[in-house]
Amino acid sequence: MNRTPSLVVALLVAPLALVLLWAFHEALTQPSGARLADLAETSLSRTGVGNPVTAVLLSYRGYDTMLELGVLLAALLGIWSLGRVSPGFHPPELALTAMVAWVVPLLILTAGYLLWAGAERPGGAFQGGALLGAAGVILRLTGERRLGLPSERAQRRLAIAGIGAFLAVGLGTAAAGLGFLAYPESWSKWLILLIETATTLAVGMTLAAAYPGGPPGPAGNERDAP
Amino acid sequence: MTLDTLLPAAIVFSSLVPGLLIFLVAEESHRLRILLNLSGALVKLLFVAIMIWGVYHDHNYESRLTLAPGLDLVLQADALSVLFVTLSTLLWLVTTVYAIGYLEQTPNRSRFFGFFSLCVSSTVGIALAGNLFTFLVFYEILTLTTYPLVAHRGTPESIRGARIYLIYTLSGGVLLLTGTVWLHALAGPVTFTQGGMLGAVPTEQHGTLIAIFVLLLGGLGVKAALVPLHGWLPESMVAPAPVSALLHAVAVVKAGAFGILRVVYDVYGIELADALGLLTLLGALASATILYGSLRALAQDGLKKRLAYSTVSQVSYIALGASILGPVATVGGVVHLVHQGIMKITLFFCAGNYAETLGIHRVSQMDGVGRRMPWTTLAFSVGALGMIGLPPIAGFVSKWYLGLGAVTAEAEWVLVVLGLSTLLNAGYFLPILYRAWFRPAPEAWPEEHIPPGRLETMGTLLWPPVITAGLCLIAGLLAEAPFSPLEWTELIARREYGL
Amino acid sequence: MAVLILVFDLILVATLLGLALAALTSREPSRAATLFIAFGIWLSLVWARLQAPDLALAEAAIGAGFGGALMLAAARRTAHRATRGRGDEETEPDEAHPP
Amino acid sequence: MDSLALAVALPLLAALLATVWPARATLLGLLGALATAAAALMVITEVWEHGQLSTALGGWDIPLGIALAADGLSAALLAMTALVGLAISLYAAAYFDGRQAMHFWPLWLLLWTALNGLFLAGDLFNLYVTLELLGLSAVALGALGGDRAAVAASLRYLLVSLLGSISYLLGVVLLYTAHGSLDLARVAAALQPGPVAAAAMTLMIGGLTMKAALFPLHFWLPPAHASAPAPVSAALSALVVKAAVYLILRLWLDLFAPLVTTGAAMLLGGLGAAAVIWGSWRALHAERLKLLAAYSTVAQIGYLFLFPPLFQATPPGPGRDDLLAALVLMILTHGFAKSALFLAVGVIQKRSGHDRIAELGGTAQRLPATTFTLGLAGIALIGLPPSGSFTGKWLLLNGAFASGQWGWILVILTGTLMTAAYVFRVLSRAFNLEPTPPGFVTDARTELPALLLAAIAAIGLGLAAAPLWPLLGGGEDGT
Amino acid sequence: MTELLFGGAGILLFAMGLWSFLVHEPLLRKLIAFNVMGSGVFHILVAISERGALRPDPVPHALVLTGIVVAVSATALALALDRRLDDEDPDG
Repeated sequence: MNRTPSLVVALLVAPLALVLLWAFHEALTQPSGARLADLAETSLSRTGVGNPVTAVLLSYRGYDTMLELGVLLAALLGIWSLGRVSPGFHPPELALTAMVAWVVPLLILTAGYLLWAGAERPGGAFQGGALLGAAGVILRLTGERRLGLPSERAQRRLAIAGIGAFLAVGLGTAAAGLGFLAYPESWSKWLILLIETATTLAVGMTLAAAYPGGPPGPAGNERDAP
Repeated sequence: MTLDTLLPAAIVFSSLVPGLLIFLVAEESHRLRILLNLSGALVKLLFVAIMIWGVYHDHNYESRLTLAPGLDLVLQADALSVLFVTLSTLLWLVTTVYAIGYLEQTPNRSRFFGFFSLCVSSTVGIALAGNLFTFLVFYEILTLTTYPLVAHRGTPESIRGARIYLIYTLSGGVLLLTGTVWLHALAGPVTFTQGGMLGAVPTEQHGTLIAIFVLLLGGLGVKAALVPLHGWLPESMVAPAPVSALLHAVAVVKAGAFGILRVVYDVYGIELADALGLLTLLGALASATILYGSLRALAQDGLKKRLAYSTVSQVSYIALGASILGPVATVGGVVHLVHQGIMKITLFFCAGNYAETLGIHRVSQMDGVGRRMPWTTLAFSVGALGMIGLPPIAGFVSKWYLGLGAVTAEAEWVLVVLGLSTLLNAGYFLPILYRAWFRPAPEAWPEEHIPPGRLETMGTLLWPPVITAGLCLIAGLLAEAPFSPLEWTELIARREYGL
Repeated sequence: MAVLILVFDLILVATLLGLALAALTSREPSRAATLFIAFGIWLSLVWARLQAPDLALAEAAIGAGFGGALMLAAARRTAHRATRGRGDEETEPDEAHPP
Repeated sequence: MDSLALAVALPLLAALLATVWPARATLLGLLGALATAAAALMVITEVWEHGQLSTALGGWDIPLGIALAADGLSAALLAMTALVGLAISLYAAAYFDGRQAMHFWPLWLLLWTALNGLFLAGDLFNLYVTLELLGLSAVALGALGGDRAAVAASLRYLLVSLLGSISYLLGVVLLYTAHGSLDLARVAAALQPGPVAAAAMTLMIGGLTMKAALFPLHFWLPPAHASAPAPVSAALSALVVKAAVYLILRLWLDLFAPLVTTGAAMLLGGLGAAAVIWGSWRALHAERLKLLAAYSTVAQIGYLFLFPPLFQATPPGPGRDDLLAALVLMILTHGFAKSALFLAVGVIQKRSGHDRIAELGGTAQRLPATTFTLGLAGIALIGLPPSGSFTGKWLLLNGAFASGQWGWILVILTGTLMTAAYVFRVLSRAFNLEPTPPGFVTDARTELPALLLAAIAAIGLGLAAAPLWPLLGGGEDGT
Repeated sequence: MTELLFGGAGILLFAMGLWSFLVHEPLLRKLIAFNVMGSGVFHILVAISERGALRPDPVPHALVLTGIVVAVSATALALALDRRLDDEDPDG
């Protein structure tokens, strides 16, 4: 790695950074006021959830989140399509295997809490899903070949659970004449909770399955080093 | 959607539809293919007859399709277009019969006849084009549909010839495109109007008009085989005889010449063209081509190569006619469009017969062929003598009017060119006739495919040249009859000059 | 009081940029991955300071956590492959990936 | 007014079903393709009647919620995507065997969702998400080929795509910081010339030119498009690259119109011209058909970037409407022609095991329908009549003459001749001494979709392009 | 004032990431660079949403969350592709 290209690139990137800083400074001085903050706050009561971030994620910009789950699904399908993968070769440390016994249930419990809390206090589907995924990764590190993941059929159903729930609710409200993803005010809390639960499971399973890579099929029962 | 708006489009589709159907016809079902071919040709002939009758009575036909605001695909019938349409329809029928005989037991006939019909559709489209844009569209489609025919045989030479053909015609196409767009940007949609439509262009734009004319001439000159741009014609003689006959004697070459007539008469208008000095440029180029073509023809031993160079020189008569001011020269030039067509197609048919029946490809092998194939050689003689300009064959009529037109326009140098080229024509045609009739036949012909039976060769190969030779005689003898090519050309000249 | 917060913020930002620079410039893959995880966690700390608890959690769990785990696994695999494949090669396997 | 949401929801639904029931992926895929095409048709007819459409999703009006918007431009591209997508689906149903089909269909339908989502999006951040979904599913599909070259090329494509998206996102963030809204129309209203707008424009259009493979940033396209399976390359070249070009056009017309300096337009034009020459030159020397087609894409994208300088120079009015319609016409024609070309090359590759141009003779002779498709697609790529790109090139030349910018004329002409050179280099292989094939069509299920697409490009778009002008709202607002 | 400080840090992160992305060859370093750039942009979003005493603007927060998930899935796919390349010929 000779020095010259990195210097040249640095000389190019530095002025770009300065320009961006200047533009950012200008942007801050523009009279955009509190941007969308006040608007989001005032209509929070009509979304049926207390946590504004969850309201934006699930209600105001639900379509964005649906497509984002699509991105996650595309990544997972891409990883699955790449075919069989040679397993990693590093023996699990003793402390890790001992720790698994209580860390995994704790992770699952916290994930459940985050999911439930997401409506009113900081938390939410993605954070919960991440913890579930983390539980899977830890299992994988301690040699559990199939990361505690269910059969292929179940994995495929779980993978599309989140986006499926979104789509079902969306098409349902559209069919009911309200407009795509326009939750009726009285139901919106439960609809959001339904979607969030499905999303948590989907994100958890997707992240766990994406970690080792390889197709969703049963990875045989040989119990080798992770 | 009355007959008036449907007829021009119907003429184009009457060969387009059978063409596309023929592509789908399986290789071995000959009867269906022949049926499609001939039915298409006859239907087109019928439509053309109706149109001739209509145009004669000042009835105007127009099919219009708007591609974009200000860009219309227009097919309309005026006297000049009807002349070219009749010529190509008639000769397409004759050539189809000839091609069916010529291509017996050869591969890829569905592909051949499919593209053959598409070719004629584009030629007819060129003839009926109502504005320069439509002319350009069909002009380019003609290039596309002729390429597979030139490369039909698949031998390395034919692919090479086709490639050279493509390089010339596509480059020409690009020049024509640029000129047309420039003119369109300058003077709006360029519709063909009798007497020219560029009168209104302000004088300071005249420099651009000259530049545009050079571009247009470059594009059209490729297909009209004007001197520097004629290289592709001798090279594409590798194509099968029907292709050389119809395309390189009638369709493609005439498309270029027809384009020059349209541009000079119906875009620039003869007075503006003369004022800008374009006619002298065109005249010089035409004369150079006439002499150069004839000179090169002298030295060619290959029969088809010699005919090719003769075509190069003969087509420029039309350009020469257009470059001389005055209705008489116009009549000479335009009528030569028809006469040269029927004469040259006869010569190519006969060349094809010699090659197909006796395996003769070179002039030196032509000794005593008159006795072995009397009818074909007779037709060949009619065509050759017509080319030289001997009365009563059609060629004489057009040279006569050209000369007369030159005299009335005080362009005596044209007489010199005509005289010289007549001598040169004699120079390269008479030796062939002398060999064919007066030299003793060799013991064995190079490759006698078809033994002498009741007819000297297959019926489908023999009758077409005889028919077209007959046409040359009739066009010459009955020049003054109504609906003859000469009469019709005088009608064109009268309308063009507004007499 | 405000000055104290400013100093605190400056420390936060300085450490953040330092960690990022370290992660980007370290040549050895495992070291880079670990530093990247540290950077992720520090970033979630900064976001907690900026009153964005949801994001702090998400960045810690997904960005630093899961992304870091992937990076670590990949780093260990490249390191493993480097030692098994070409002993003499410099620490970084030069994959042919022009930018 | 729900047809907009349906156009995105239906392919997504089909993708999910295909993921859950892999055994019946092909059937679900075809049904999904039909449903999506129908939804797209509904949108187009509505746009044809009412001009512009927009629905606020989730029941929240902008600026809080996200709006889907459809005008003439997005309707035209939606129509192209529907038709090309339908043909690719029919072709893929016959092209892929069981195992590969299982992986192909969900990803292909996700790609289609992203395309429809992108053409209908009216929100800047939503565009970022659709761009990412498009990028990821395109990369995953590209790697479906399985061999080393395909995976390496897809990885490089992913990296470039990510760099482009993150640069786009930073531009969006700057705009949000300054103007407090993510909706395209609102930001456009609030935008004034200044450092913020200039920086945002450079970042966003710069990122998108990376994804649209404009000349210096095109290196990732040829290997990625050449190594992917045929239907995937068709989708990549005809649709995915076009989405980036569409987005640049959308941002250019709706957001940054007042800001664009002639300098920036000239730069894009210059890069486009370089792309035309460079792409055609490399296509001329490619040994493999798919590489030739990929380089041809680079060249044809170059043509599209010749329009900005002419746009700048022509005042709003009929002249500019013609230019916009010509640009859309060339985008559509290239979409149809290139997808037909790749599908035809797929048939040749499947039947003869290779796509090396030198040894093409035998197969080209034995597959008349495919060779005919190559011919028609070639005509549309060169821009010979009666193809749509001929009318497009005519109007482009007309614009160049009218605005007196002579340089582009030379580029267009050389480009046309070079394109003709590499197209006929392939077509001349079809004439050799092989035995004549029994019939015109050998395998209907793969050859007919390709032939149909090529016919639309070479004849349909040429003759039936007139409705494009009213669709694009020529005259009143000139968007 | 804090918006400019933290926002500026975000832009610096973006610039550093861009530099590393363009300069370094190995995929892992490119991915780290990409993630740092992403984090930089998200950091700007978080910085501008902070409103002192009032509750911060939730919309950028949602954008950041979506962004993080998208960045992770892209990284996962990139690493899976790279792993497939390694398995193709183990000695690299």
